[in-house]
Order: sequence, then C-alpha cells, then structure tokens
Amino acid sequence: MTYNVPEIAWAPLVPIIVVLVAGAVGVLLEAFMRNVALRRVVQLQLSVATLVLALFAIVWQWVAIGGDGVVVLRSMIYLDRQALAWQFLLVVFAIGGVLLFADRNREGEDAFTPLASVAPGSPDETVARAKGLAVTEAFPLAMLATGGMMLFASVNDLLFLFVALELFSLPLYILVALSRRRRLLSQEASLKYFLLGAFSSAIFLFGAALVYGAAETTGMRELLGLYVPERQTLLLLGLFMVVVGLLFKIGAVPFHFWVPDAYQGAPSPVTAFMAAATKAAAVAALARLSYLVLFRFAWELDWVIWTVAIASVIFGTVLAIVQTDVKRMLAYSSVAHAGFILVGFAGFSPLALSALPFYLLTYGVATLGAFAVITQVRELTPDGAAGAEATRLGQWAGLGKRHPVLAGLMSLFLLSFAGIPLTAGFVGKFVVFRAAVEQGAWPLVVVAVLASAAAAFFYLRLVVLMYFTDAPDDASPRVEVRPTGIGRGVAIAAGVIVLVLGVLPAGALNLADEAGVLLSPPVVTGG
Amino acid sequence: MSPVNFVYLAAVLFAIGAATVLLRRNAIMAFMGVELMLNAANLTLVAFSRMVGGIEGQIMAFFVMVVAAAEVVVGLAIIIAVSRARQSISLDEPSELKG
Amino acid sequence: MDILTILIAVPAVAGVVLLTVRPLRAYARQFALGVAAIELILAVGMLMAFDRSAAGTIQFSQIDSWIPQIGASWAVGVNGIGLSLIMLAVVLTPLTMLAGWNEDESESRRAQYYGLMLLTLAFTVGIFAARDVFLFYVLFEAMLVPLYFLIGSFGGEQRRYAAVKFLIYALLGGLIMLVAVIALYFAGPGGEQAFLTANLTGLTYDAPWIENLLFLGFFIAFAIKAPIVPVHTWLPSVVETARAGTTVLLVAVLDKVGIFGMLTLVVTLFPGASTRAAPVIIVFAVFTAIYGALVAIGQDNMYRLVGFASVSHSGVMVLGIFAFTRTAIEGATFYMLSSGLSAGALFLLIGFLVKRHGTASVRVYGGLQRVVPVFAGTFLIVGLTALALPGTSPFASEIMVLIGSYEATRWGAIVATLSVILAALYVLLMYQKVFTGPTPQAMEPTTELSLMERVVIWPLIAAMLVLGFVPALAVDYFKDPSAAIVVSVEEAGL
Amino acid sequence: MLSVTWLLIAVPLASFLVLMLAGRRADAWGHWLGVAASSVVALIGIGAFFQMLGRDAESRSESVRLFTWISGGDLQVDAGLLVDQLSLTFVLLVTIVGALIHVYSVAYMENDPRRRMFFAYLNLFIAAMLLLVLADSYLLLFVGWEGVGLASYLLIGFWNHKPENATAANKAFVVNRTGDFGLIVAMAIMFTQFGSVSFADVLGGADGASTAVLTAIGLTLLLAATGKSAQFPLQSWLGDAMAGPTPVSALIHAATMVTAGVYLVVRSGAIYEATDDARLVVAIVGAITLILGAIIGSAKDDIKKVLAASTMSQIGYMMLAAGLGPIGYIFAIFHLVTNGFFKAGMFLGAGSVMHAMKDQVDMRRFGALRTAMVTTWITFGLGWLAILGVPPLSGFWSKDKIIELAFVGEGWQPWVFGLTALIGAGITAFYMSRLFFMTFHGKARWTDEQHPHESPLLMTVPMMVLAVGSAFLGLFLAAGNRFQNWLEPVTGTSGELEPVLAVPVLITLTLALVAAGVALAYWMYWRNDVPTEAPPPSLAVLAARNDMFQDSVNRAVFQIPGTHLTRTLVYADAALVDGAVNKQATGIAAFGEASRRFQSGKVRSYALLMLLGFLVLASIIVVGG
Repeated sequence: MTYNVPEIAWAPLVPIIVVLVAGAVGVLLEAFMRNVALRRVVQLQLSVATLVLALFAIVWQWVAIGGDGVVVLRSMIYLDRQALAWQFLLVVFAIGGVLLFADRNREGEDAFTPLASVAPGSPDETVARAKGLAVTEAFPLAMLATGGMMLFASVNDLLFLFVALELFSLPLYILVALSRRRRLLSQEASLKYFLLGAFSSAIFLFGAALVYGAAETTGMRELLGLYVPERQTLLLLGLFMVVVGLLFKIGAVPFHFWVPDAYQGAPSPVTAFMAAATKAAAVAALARLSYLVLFRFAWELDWVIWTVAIASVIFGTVLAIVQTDVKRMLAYSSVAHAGFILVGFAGFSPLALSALPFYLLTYGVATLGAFAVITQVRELTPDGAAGAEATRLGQWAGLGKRHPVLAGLMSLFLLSFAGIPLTAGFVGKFVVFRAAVEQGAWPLVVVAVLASAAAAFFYLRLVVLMYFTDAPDDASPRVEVRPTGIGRGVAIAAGVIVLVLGVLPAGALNLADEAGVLLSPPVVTGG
Repeated sequence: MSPVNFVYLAAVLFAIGAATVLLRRNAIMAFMGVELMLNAANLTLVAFSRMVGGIEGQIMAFFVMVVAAAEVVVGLAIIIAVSRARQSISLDEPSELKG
Repeated sequence: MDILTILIAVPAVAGVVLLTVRPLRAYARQFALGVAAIELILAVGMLMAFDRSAAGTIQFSQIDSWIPQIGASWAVGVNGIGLSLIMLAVVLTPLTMLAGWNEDESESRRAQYYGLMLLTLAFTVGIFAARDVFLFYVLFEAMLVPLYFLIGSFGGEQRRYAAVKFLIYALLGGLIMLVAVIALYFAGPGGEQAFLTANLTGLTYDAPWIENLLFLGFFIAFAIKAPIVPVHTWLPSVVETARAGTTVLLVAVLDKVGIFGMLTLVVTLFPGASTRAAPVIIVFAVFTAIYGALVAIGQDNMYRLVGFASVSHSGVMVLGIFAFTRTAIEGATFYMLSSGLSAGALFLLIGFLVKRHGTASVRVYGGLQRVVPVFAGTFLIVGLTALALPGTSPFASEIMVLIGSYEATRWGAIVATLSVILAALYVLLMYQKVFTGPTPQAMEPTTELSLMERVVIWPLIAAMLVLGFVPALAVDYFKDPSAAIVVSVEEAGL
Repeated sequence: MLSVTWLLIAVPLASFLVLMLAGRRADAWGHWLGVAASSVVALIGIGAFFQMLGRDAESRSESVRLFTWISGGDLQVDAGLLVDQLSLTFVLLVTIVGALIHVYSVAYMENDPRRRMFFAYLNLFIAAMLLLVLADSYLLLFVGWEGVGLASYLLIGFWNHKPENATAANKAFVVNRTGDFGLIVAMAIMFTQFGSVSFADVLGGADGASTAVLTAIGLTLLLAATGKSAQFPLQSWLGDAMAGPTPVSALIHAATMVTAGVYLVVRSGAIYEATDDARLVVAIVGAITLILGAIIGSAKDDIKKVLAASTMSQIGYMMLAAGLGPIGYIFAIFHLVTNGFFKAGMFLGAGSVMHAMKDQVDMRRFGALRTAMVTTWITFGLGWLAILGVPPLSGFWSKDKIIELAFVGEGWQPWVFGLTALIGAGITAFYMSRLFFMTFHGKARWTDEQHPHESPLLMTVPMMVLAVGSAFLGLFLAAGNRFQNWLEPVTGTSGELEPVLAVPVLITLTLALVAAGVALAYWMYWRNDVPTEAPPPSLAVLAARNDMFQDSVNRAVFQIPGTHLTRTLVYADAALVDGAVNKQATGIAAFGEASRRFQSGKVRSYALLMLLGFLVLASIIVVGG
C-alpha cells in the first residue's frame, strides 16, 4: 500500500485554524498564567481578537475563492461560500457569546463559578470565591467549540463530521456545568446534555459506519456516485441515523429533550452561545448533507422531515406556552424554531441554501440579544447586591415601565422570534417558507404559521408582563435590572441588527444568495 | 469467517449499549453503555473496511478511539462533579429540571 | 421623495422620536398634534393635486427597489379609493388626539400614547398607499405592534386580555395570508418586482383550486380584520376596554383595511375565485349584518354596542363588494368613509360620557337630555347617522349597497335590509336609556359638551351631512376604480 | 312661484337650524320665528297654487332639478322636485294646517321651557313633509319620509323624561322603519328593473314590466305605507304616539304625516294600475284597518286615543279607496284633505279641552263642558258632524263617496268592501258621538278644583279656521267636480262606475246607520250617567280597549322572541363563538400541560423517548418510502 500525502490548500482553512490555535494557546495560558485577573483579561482579548481576525479571514476567503469554492483536503474538506457563510455566522455568534462570557456585574462577578471542581455550597467554594478565582477556561473552551463548529459546517465527510461534532460538543458539555449560581441545576443540565449528546453521537457514528458499509466511502460528494444500489436499505438506514444525530443538535422533536434542561441549567451566556451557534452549525451540516446526498432520497426522507417539523413546531409551541421560566420558555421556542427551520428542508428547494443561513442569522442574533437581556435582570440579595438571574416570568412584571430601553429590546427580540414584519425574524421566516412553498410544501407551511400564531401568545405574554402589568410591591426577592456595559452593548447591537435585517435586508439577502451554492459534487464512479 | 458477521456482532453490541443507557440507573454504567455503542460503531467500521478492502475505515477507527477517549475524560469529569455535589451517581436523582 | 413616502415617513419618524427622545415628553400632545396637522395639510395638498378625472389610475406613484431578492419593492401610489381612506385617517387622527387632550396621566405614558398613535398613522397611510403585495403585508402585520401596545397599555381592566386576543386573531389571519403571499410569488412572474400589484393582476392559474386557495388565504385575513362573523369576537373585547381614541382609530380607520384589502387585493387579484366564492361570502356578509345588529341590541356596554354595530356595517360592506355591481361597490367604498366617520364620532362621544362617569354601561345612565341638552342632541344626531338616516352620508352609501346588490343577490339584499330596522333599535334604545327618562341623582352634575369636544365632534357631523347631501364629493373618487373592478370580475367570469 | 319651490323646503329647514344652533338666546323669539317660517311657506304654497291654476290642465306638472344628488355606479339620483296637482294639494294641506297649528302652539306650549325646541322640530317636520310630497324620485321621497319619521320621533318624545313617552317615540320610529324596509326593497326592485328610482322612469316604465315585478313593488310599497299611515299590521304605534304634545298629534298624527302612505300609493298609481293583486291587498288592508280603528275607537276613554283610532280608521277608508283604482285615488286624496281639516280641528279641540282640564285626557272625567267652552264646543261639533258624513259638511262629500265606490266592482269584492265601509260609517258615528257627548254633554264629572275655561284666542282662532274648513271645504271642492278635475291629470280617469246598489239607496243606508250610531251613543252617554271608573269590560270591550291586543300580538310575535333572540345571541356570542376561541386556548394549554409530562427530568426516559421517536420515524420511512 502506498500513501499519498494529501495536498492541503491551507489558505481556506485559515479562519478555522486561527480559532483552534487560539483555543490551544488559551489552554496553555491557563496552565502558565497564575494571576487570575490578568489571565482573564488576556484570555478575553485573545479570544475576541482571534475571532475578529477570523472574521476578516473569512471575508478574505469569501472574495478569494469566488463562486465555485475550492477543494481543500481531498474528499474531506471542500470550501465554498456556503461554508464560509456559516463560518461567518458562527464567528459572529462566538463574538457575542464570548463578550457575554466576559460580562461582569457591579460586584465583579461573572456568570461562571469561581472553581468548578468544588462542590456547590461547600466551604471550599466560599474560599475560592473569596480568593477571586475565575474559570477563565471558559474562553479557550468557547474557542475550541467555535472552531469545531466551523469545521462542522465545512466538512464533507461523515466521519470527519463526527470528529468535528465531538470537538464542539465536549467543550459545551463543560461550559454548561460552570454556572456560578444554581450550580446543582447547572451540573444536572450538563450531565443530561452530556449523556444524551454522547448517546446521539453514537447513533450518528453508527449511522456513518453503516453508510461506509453501503457506499464504501463516507465522503458526501462521492456517496451518490459510489453506492451500490443493492445496499440502498443499508445506506438509507445509515443516513437516517446520521440525520438523527444532526436533528439532536438542532433540537428537533423527538430529539429535543436535552434542550430545555440544558438551556435552563447552563449559565445564560453559555445558553446564548450554545443556542445560537449549535443550531447554526447543525443546520449547516444538515444543509450540506441534504443537498449533496439526501435530495436523492427525498421521497423517503420528506416524510421524516414533515413529521419532525410538524412535531417540533407543535410541541415546541404548546410546551413553551405552559412554561413559567424565561429561559425554559426560550428553550422550547428554540424547539419550535427547529421546526420552522426544518420546514425549509421540505422538498429540498435550492432556495433553502440561501434562506437557511439568513434564518439562522436572524434567529441567532435575536437569541444572543434575548439572553443578553436575561443576564441583566437580577434578583437582589438582601444587602442589595445583584443575585441570581430572575428568570421566573412573574418577576419580569412591570419591567417596561422601569427600564424602557431594556424591555424595548427584549420585546424587539421576542417580536423577531414571533416573525412580526419589520424585524429580522419575519424576513427569515419568509425566505424559509418561500423555499418550502416553492416545492409545494404549503400545507406544512400552513401548519407552521398556525403554530407561530399560537407561539406569538407566549412571546407576547412576556411583553404583556413587562409593559401591561405592574410589578408587585412586595416581591421577594426584589427584582432589579442591573445593566452591565457589555451585556447592554450586546443587546443593543443585536437589536440594531434585528431591525436592520428586518427593514433593509436586501444586502444581507444578497450575500445569502451568493452563499446559496455548494461546490458541485464530482461524479466518481466505479470502485 | 465472513466479516459480515462482525457487522452483526456490532449491531448486537450497539443494541446492548443502547439498552444499558436506557436501563442502568448508575451514571457510570450508562456512560459505559455509550462507550459500548461507540465501539460497536468502530467494529462496524473495521468490518466494513475489511469487506471493502480499503483502509479508510480502519483509519477512522483510530480517530474514533481518540474522540471516545476525550469523551471519557469530559464525561467522567462531569459525573465526578455531580457525585461530589450530590453524593450520588444515580441518573434519576438529579431531576429538578423538568416540565 | 414623493409625497406618499413623505406622508408615511413624517408620522413614522415623529413617532419614533416621540417614543425615544425624553425632553420632548413634556410637549408630547402639542408635538403629536402638530405632526398630525402637518400630515393633514400634506394630505390635503395631495388631494388638491389629485387628478380626479383619472381617479381609476394610480397617481403619485413611486416604485423603488426594496428587497429585490424576494421581489419586494417600495411601491406606493393611490387611486381614488386609497386617497379617500388616507384622508379619513389623517382627518380622524388629529381629532382623536384632541379628544384625549385632557387625559390625566404621566408625561411618559402620554408620550408613549401619542408616539404610538403617530406610528399607527404612518402604517395606516402606508397600507392604503401600498402598491406592492409584500409591502402591504409587511405594513399590515407590523401595524399590529403599535396597536397592540395602544390597546394593552391604555384602557380598562381587561386590556391585556383584549390586546392579546386582538393580536392573536390578527396574526392568525395575517400568517395564513403570508402563505398565500408566498404562493402568489410563485404564481406570478417572479423577478425583482414580483410583488408589484400590477404584476400580479390578471394572472392565469394552472388550476382553479390554486386561485381559490390563494383567495382564501387573503380573504380570511381581511375577514378577521373587517371583521365578519364568526371571526369578530376580538372587536367587542377590544373596544370595550381600549381608550376611546384607540377605538376610534381601530374601528373607524383600521378595520377598513380589511374591506380595503378585499376590494383592492382580493377581488382585483383573484377575480375568478372571487366570483366563485361570492355566493358563500354573501351569505356570511348578510349573516354578519343581521347578527351584528341583533347582538348590538342586547349589549349593555355602549362601546360593545357600537362595536357590534360596526360589525354589522362590515357585513353590509362585504355584501356590497361581492355583489360585483358598480353601484354596490361604490356604495361599499363610500360606506367605508361614512361608517368611519359615524362610528368614530359615536365612539368619541361615548368616550366623553365615560370620562364624565367612568363607565360605558347604559344601565348607569339616564335622563341626561334634561341636564346636557347639547350633548344629547349631538349624540342623537351622531346616532342617527349610525342608523343611516337619509341625508347623512351613511345613508347614501348604505342605500347604494342595498339597492345595488339586489340585482346580484335578491335575498341577500333583502335580508341585509332588515339590518336597517335593527339599527334603529340599537341606536334608539341606547339613546333612550342614556338620555331620556328620569334623571338619577348621580347624573345631575354631568357637564355639558366642552368647547374642545365640540371642536372634535361637530366637524365630523358636518362632514357626514355634506357628504350625505353631495355624495359626489367622495363618490367621484371611487367611480373609475370601482368600474375597473367590475370589469375585471366580469372578464374573469367569462 | 313654481321656480322657487325649493324655498318651501329651505325656509323651514333654515328656521330649524337657526332655532337649534341659536340655543337659549332664541328662547324669547324662537316660537315666532317658527310661526313666521310656516306662514311664509303657506304663502308660497298658495302662490304656487294660483300660479298653477293659471295654466292649462296639461301643463301644470313641472319638474325642478336642483342638483345631482347620488351618482353611484348606475344609480343616478337627482335632487329634483316634482310640482303637480297632487303634490301641490299636499303642499297646501300641510302648509295651511301647519301654519294654523304653529299659531295654536304658541299659546299651547307657552309654559314649556323648551318651547323653542318644539318649534324647531315642527319646522323640521314641515320641511321634511314638503320634501316628501315634492320629491321627484322615490329615493328623495325617502329622505322626507324618514325626515318626518325623525320629526315625529322627536315630538312624540318631546317630554321624554317620562319613560313611557320615550318608549312611545322609539316604538313609532322602529315600526316606521319596518315599513321603510319595504320602501328600500321596493327601490331595489325598481332599480334592478328600471335602472332608476325616479317617478318619471319608474311610473313611465311600469307598462313594460312584468306583473310579478310590479306586484312585488306594489306590495313592498304598501308595507312602507302601512308603517307610515298606521295601517294594519303596522298600526300599533299610533295610539302610543299620542304621548306627544297635542298640536303634534293634530299636525303629524292626524292631518299630514300619517297620510303619507296614501300619498305613496296614489303617487305610485301607475304601478298599482298594472297589478290587480297588489291593489286588492291595498283595499283589504284599508278595509281591515277601518274596522279595526273604529272598534278600538269605540272602547277607549282617552280622548286623544279615540281620535287616534279614528285617524287610523279614516286612513283605512283612504287606503280602501286607493285600492279601487284611479277614481278611488281622487277620493282617497279628497277624503285625506277633508279629514286633514276636521281631524286637525278636533285634535286642537281636544287640546283645548286638555288645556282647560289640566291635561286630563280621560273622557270619563269630562262631561258638560259645552257651557264652559263654547267656542271649542262649536268648532269641535262641526268637526264631529263632518266626520259623521252629515250633509252638506265635508265628510259627506268625501267619505260617502268612498263608501259608494267600495260597492263598485264584480264578484265578492263590492259586497265585502262596501259593507265594511258601510258598517264602518255606523261605528264611526257611534264612537265619535260617544266622544262628543262624553266630553261636552251629560253630567259634569270633573272635580271642583278644575276650572274649565275657554282657551285664549291664539288657540281658538286656528280652531275656528279649521272648523270652517271642516264645514265647507268638501262642498266647495265637490261642487262641479272641482277636485276631481284638478287631480285627474295626475291620477288618470276611469270610466263611469256603477255601484252594485243604487247610489240613493247607499246614501240612505249610510245616513240611517249613522243616525243609529248617534242614537245609540246618545242613549248610552248623554241620557245615562257615565261612570267615572270604567265598568268591568266584556271580552269584546276588553279587546277593543287593548287595541285588539295588537301590542300583545306584537309582543308575542316580535318583541318576546326578539328579546330572547338577542339575549341568546349575546350569550352565544360570548359563550360559543368567543368561547370556542377561548376553549381552543385552554385546549392548547391543557395539551401543553399534558406534553410536559414527557419532560420528566429523568435522563433515561429522555433517551427512551428519543429511541422510540427514532423507531417511529424509521417506520415512517419504511411505510412512506
């Protein structure tokens, strides 16, 4: 056997490499920098600088590779504008997320536990807190996760996809466990997320293995050319299991069970990052898989997509309606959004390739903004310091009167989630639904819009609470908005983006259209 | 012995792994079930690789092993953190997040 | 910038400014009224410049690219119908602002109220001017937001319930319409101006059922807005609890968006399906006319009563549209204006009463005519316009609908005419209970209509009388557009 | 004068507006402005009349187009006036009687603080009534038609601080609206059939239309007429309308407005000409009402309600006549004019009595007023004799002619209609004599603190003028067939008609019945003492006293079911229509709560459910694929 050392076109990989290297450097920093305060600053600056650099690199590559895309690593990685668009989104979300990670309140506390290894409520924890320790690992973890997601959105090989999947999942499992307050919940969320995540990625992997058996390759571009028709059932089963793994990450019913628990338990900045980025990465991979492979099996898989989409919008909506916790409500809303996203896949319209990045952009920005707001609404401790986040719905009563800007932003994000025109969410829904209708999937769209009318109810419930309800005078603990510079900045930036994308989306849609192409699969025949 | 039998074996292992996750209350045991599923996949890869005659499958198996190892690290870390906090590694006990 | 864009931009920008700029709050009323006055002047200017001899063609047209990727344009322009409804909106808005002038509330809330009013006005003008289906849809739905806040923030006990109900209803219709809007894109020519109304008119469809479904998608949204039975129940809930000013805008102007939509979108875009559906819709319309009137008779709350009355009127308008005769369509269009003025004035008057005694329940009132004769007289006159007394513009419009639709639907017209009798009942019973009979002790200190209130109401009465005696002042603007609609329907029927 | 006919409407309307807008400032002179306005229109009317007399019979009809009113689609309606013999007859009646009643009211309403408003409403009525009769299209007529309804509503409810008055006003308006429904439908049919609603187009085109259409128009117009003219089955409001001030009853609910229905039928003669069925129904309605009104009149103790019932009954005669064709039209109008005079006179007389008796209306509390109020007694007496049809007073020339005409025809009709009219005349004699005797003769049944006195001149002079009219107008108009010749160009002519019984026989029969009625009344109410409390009634009397249970019937057939219907709908709207929506909301919430159970918090069950989902989806692939 001879091995050809694969030729690698490094340039298109620069954005991913930069991010992953920064992650590695960050880990080293953790090991060697002892001064916590300094370490935190350095980690933050490193992360943000790297991400911004990656952003530029992506733009540079966008221009450089042109409309067709380039082969980077044999069948493993091809890079096209579709991939770059997703990478761009992911980096944007990462910037938002990392900024929120760094956000600290007036008492200098961020969202993370000072020391993850000590038991909640133990004397050790008090000591750690007193010493001013901080889990600055969050930054390199976030960088690694981002890098993994960027890879996930770009690779063309199912097994490589698995590696990327684990690369971004493992840091997230840890991040979820790091909450400063309500640590038991945080750990519980992490455990559940981890176990179910591992479970689903095992299914994913097994599916990939079956595909390998059926087609003798795991490269998406080669699959259709190489598979042996007699083994179609095997291939279909394998692909289905792969899709299930992706649906898990997207958070679609019935693979959504981790979503509410993880969203609620995780520190809000992590939830924000996770909600925006994971979904985008998973949708990117599903889109790639769909338009390279699955479209051939549209007849069989449409049923699955329809079922899952309908189940997601319905269950996501009705469950969100009965929630009493803001974060949990948004979690179920994200399940419903998973359904809306899947509507775009119905019939595999080519329009979806440009619609999906746009949709995820609108969804992700609004999500980041919403969680940025959530981090600022706090219960007050008896001595007046900011305590845990006030996530019970009732605690938001009357917020609109006391903090019109914040409440206004939150309303804007909620309206965007609900898909009200002149917000980004509407344009996103429009283009996704358009893709589905183009393929004649209008009944699915009708179900989706009916559900989103019902969904408006729970988004509005929060608006009603904020604006139309007076805060109870004797609320205990008292709830107050403790605006933080970064948190407010992120929320405002997100608000501006939501409005701009809602009112004047032409530019962004143009880019999305340009991103709506996949490097066409080379026809590979024979064994 | 035909390599296809290994595929069947892998399928059985995968099912056993899945059943372990579903049935065992002990977090470590459930976690082991996941590992078993991963390894079943690995076995499948290798078996198919053998059937096909390529080596990609075998190479990928190594990747999977590495990933699985990383997963063990993260998983055990989380389980240990939970057990420290709760003095228990039952999967059913931490169920405050629900509904 | 073209005049219509300015007309939309002025209140929109002013509204946002008022909502965000703190120092302006102290002068919220004056600022808002000033903006509304400027808007009125601009609109009157537009009215002057409008070429009445070509009322059927779109004037002041402006088409700019907006979101070319999805075929949406910033396309505005008005024919006679759109122009008239814009006039209705810009006339009523300053009057409602005046009506709420002395509302006792904090500066910030006041700024919020007037800011939202201005935003609503901007959206309203935009809707009546939109010549692009996508733009229309966007404004149609986005308008819900300021309205939602207007209803939910200002008003009575049940306002939250009412606001949510309003929004869910409207969204439900709107979202179904969204599906139809998208599907319409694929039925049309596509391209960067795919959604221009002009490009979507006169399409041929592969199969009738496609047109039927598209028609249904649009129609349901407008039926909810109009509203017609059985999708009307948001209206009484809202009018019962919302502030009078909000109610006036909502019922007098915004509900007309539903009828306007049926007339200028539904029937124009889908003449074939409209013809096919007309028999069913007429049944609904007539039922609405009677049902609304009957339920109005049984109401204790005056706001609800007038709300149901306007439901009944909507039924008559829909009947007029789907009768597809020129007389009936012109009548229905005219009725939009007339009933807007009439219901608006009535709501304002009830608002004045409520401001004096804190309730809209007729049971509390009585014998006011002796105490406040001018108020009583004004109320009676406005009430008589609501029951379409000859000589007032509601009469001229209603009679055009009833007489004009007989040809198309004999029994529909006859049954709808019964609502004329019922209208007398609900209006006069309300008047009787509130203003006649012995005066209860609590009613003795009622104050007479103030100068401000007269300034608000009497112009509306004058307008209704003038239009009642010389309907041509308004109807001339509808002639050509209505004729065009009838022609398009007839062609589709062939 | 004909060219300024529009002033007939404009002057009282302007006066109305001035009185309304001037407010309290006008309290001092407002009533005189009202009188002036009505007098001016009376003068204009008389002037126009003489101008018209100066022309040939053929060129007397003139149209005046004022401006384009409604131009919607194919519907073109001009505001235009049609001045011809028929409309001018009404103009004269309305303006002259109206002016007299205005004068009367100055004194009658002297102590009312809202006298100015009263005159404003009266002027509004005059304007609307003149518009009604002068309009040249059904639609414009409808404006006046509703306008008089409005004025009537305002005036019936003039003292609406009394709840029953307000209710009476509402009742009048709503019942009238029921009739208006007919008029609107009629116009809809006309528009569909003729493309126009002007008299010229509709009546001119009537020949070409099918009988079915014309019958439909005729019947719907009749519905409108029954509402306005208080004919069966829409008669119930008129009795209650007596709640208004007495001059109003005289002007609106006796002399002018209630006759608008007859005007409508006569004006639409061309349509009824062409449809025997509709005409027959008109006659039947008239016959029923004339008997019904007469019976009710015999049992009432309220002086105004007797007069109201009598009005109903007399209009029944007119309707009956109108149902008999062109010659009937003429005598319908003839009777309408004479009735306008004597009925208005009697109402004013009744007002004078009430004025004297401190607003007492119960005739059982009157008696022997002859001496206290001589002028009233004489003027009232002339009216009484006139309505009885005693020759040579007015009623004889108009009513007896109608009885005669009712006997014309073939088959069962002349016998039924004729005998009805004949019997009606007898009952009329009875109840009018009963009224007259109970009020002015017999024993005084009033208490001492009431000091009956004659009314002031401002009131008695109009009564005298009307009494003169009651006495001699009929003779004047009948002489040389003056009235017939005057109206024939409008109504058309029918050939010589021969009643089934000889005319002298009929006259004798009529007079005999009248004499019998008077005698009976004399026996019961003059010779014998009248109890001040009504005796326990027999069933028949009870029925008559209760307006033949018309209100009970209305209540049972419309009001109670209507109330139940609206209540049910209000309930259903809240509980069912709205409830369904709210139910849906609760249903969704319940579904959400149920779904929550799957999210048990136990990670193993999550895994299980995921796996189950996996299997379900896999089977979907197998089945669907």
